Amino acid sequence: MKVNHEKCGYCGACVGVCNKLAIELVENIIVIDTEKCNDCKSCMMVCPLNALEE
Amino acid sequence: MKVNHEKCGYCGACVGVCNKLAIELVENIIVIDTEKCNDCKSCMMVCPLNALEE
Amino acid sequence: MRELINNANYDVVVVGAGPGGSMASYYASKNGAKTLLIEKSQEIGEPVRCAEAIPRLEDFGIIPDPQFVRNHIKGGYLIAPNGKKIEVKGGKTDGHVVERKIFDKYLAIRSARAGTKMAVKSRVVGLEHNGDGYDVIISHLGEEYTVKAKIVIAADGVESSVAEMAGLKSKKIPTQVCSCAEYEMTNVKLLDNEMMEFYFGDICPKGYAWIFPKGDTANVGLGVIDKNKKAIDYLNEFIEHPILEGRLKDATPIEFKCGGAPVGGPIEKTVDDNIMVVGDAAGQISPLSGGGIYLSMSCGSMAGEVAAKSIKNNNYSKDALIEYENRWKEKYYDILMAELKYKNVLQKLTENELNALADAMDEKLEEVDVKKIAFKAVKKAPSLLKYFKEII
Amino acid sequence: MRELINNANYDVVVVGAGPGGSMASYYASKNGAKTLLIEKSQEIGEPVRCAEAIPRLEDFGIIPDPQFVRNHIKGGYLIAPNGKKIEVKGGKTDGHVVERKIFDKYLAIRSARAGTKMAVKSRVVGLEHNGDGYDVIISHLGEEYTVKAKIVIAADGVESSVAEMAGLKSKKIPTQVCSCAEYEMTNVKLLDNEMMEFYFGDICPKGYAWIFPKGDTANVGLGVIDKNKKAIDYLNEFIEHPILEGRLKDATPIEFKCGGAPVGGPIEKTVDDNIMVVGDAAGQISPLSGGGIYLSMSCGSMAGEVAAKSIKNNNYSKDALIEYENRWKEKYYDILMAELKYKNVLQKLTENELNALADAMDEKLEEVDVKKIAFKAVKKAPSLLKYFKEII
Repeated sequence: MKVNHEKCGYCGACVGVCNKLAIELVENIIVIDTEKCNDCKSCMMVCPLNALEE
Repeated sequence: MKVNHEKCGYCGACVGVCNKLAIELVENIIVIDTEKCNDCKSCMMVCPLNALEE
Repeated sequence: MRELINNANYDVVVVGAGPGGSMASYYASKNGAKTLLIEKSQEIGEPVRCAEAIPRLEDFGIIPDPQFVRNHIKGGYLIAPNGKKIEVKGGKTDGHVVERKIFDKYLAIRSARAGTKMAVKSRVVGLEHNGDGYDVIISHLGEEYTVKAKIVIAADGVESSVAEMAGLKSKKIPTQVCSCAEYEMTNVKLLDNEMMEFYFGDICPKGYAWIFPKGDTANVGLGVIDKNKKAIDYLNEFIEHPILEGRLKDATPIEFKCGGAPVGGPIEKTVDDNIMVVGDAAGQISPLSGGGIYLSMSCGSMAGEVAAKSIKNNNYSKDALIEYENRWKEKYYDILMAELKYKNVLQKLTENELNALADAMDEKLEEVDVKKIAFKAVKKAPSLLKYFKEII
Repeated sequence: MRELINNANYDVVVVGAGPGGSMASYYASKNGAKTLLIEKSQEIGEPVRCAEAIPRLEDFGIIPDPQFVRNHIKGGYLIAPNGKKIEVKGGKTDGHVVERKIFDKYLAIRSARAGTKMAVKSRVVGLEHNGDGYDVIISHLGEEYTVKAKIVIAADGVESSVAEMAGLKSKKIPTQVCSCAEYEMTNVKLLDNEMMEFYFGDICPKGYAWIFPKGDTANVGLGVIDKNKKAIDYLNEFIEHPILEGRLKDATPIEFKCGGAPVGGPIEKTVDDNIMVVGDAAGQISPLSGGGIYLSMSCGSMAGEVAAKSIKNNNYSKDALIEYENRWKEKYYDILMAELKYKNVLQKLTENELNALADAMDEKLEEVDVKKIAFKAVKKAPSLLKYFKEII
């Protein structure tokens, strides 16, 4: 997964559903650790703004 | 030049001294267009937090 | 500031300066514990991710102050897809709409004045049990620091990373997280300047849309659970929806907010040796309304008190901290589980069924007694029985 | 919200919802122009980059409101490296310390209530002259939109990109930008709850450090011009400096702010066909104090009035808009240029010379008359003549 920062509202909803701890909200920037990510797409589902992309 | 987002306070001081228009503050994220940047280091000088690195 | 986090020792380290964290640190400090409150943003309360309504601040000994209170609220309208309005007033519906970024900041200042030290622009990146407590690894301006804590209180909101780092299961299931988007708008024509508006139906599947009066503005937003369409798209449709009868025609946005509300009920374990979990991270949020500020503040207060007591007794084991879990569960667990059940029923209803339910209800209610409503509804519209039999 | 920016036409498009932009759009709307105010952040006033002191709000017909006013200010202490304090009271030193994020939001709401439409989380990424005005290219949630404007008002602050896109030289010289860093702290022991404190000397080369009372908190910060050491490092030293006599010993940060103050004087050209520049972008900021809110609001008001007048007269050429430049220059140009001269002198003084200057000054001043002070100082310490001869 990756983040489109132009669409992101940095709310952290995606962080809350990532049980691989692959997403972090670094102050106002969503950062995804692609090593930890298992492409489960949970983050995509809860994003209010469609900011997460494959 | 590049930005260390962990150090950045996204104040835009660096944007204001870049007469190549190579730096943009995209909401809370400093983005540098390395094509336009001529490495003049003006941005480094005005940064209050040492967030700009070569 | 660095000396606050550079190899310092604390009794209690609270992670996250939202209402839950600030209340926890307030009571920990007030009762004598050496407390650090860590906030990753450089400004407390940023970004705002909330509809900003709070019931009965007075319960916490907090005087509604014009610096953060924007509107008094005396009730709400529940509005069915067919436009039928149910007016609810009194009791729990009484409260305020606040400016969250200032409210949160106020609570943090209140905690600091009680003795809490505070690290801002500081992010917890690791948690390591050291036998006697936790080493909390903090990133601040690109440098890593470590503080020692006898007790960690995880109040990091929907992100829920801190408790998970400590081995408690706090991450949420995506189908149990409401995606919210909201414009704060001015020039909104409200139904009533002191009443909240709640809209149900296909405009917002498995959630609801709201308009909350906020002084010179109004929060116009919604929370939805849907795999295919995004909250922002539902929101842009809602503000032009005929059910609003053009009341937003002249409105313009002033602010945009979004967020995820973990409405799946509380997590299983909220304490372990040297750690407690409060607020959204613990799922202490109404599954029905998505309201969480009151609960976070209440449970946060309990966690702070139990933390200080444990420090005094020199016992920070799970056995000591379980008092926190017992206390909050005694007060809120049954309510949360009942609301969870009601929510699951409500989410199944079609627009026709929602209309039938609304038509079965009185136009004015003093309080929402779900059992009574369900009973009356089934009497008028027996087809609803299949959903409500569990409730009745 | 998208329909506000999707191929829409406006008389006036203001870029940036700071105090300058919101005042400009307020007066443009109030005087009949169809106006759009564009703000790139999802929340107005974020991030805060300011020490938050404003003189005489009443000049703008704005009532100091508890939602944004945190402290009344009746003056300040200028503090020399040797600790000598000069008390300045009355006149321009009278004012308020505000909560900037709420003050800015208040001004934007005020403008919206006067008719301004507003696009938030919307960033100007291009400006193209179309013969009759500008095509303003806007990025919102990853999509590009274009609006047409007869007049663009560039109020994008220190970033100064919008005017530069239009061919006006608005970018700043780095040696003329003050790097600022600030903690908002609680539990600060102030000299006086209604007095600002200004510290000069090597603790903050070519700038100054400040402590501003802010109700339950205080803004503790500084602005510096230095190639070798960063504002944040100066700040961390300042809060432990002996000159503060331990008054910050129990203080804890609540918020962190930083920013760049363009103190090099106004830019050369602030108007061109179909465009005006206001506020920090135009260098409308005191070179001596770094204060810019009052100037931005005042010049922004003029720009808004001239914009509306030009729309009425159907003439948006440079010849029409030059009225704005004439008006603001008549009111502020000489003051700004004099302050620039004073600043350049002040920046050259060593700590010993600053001490000599302070010792030559009365301990209480009703207003800062630089010529009189310079004259007295040279009489007492003739070695200062080499700096002050230009001023006297």
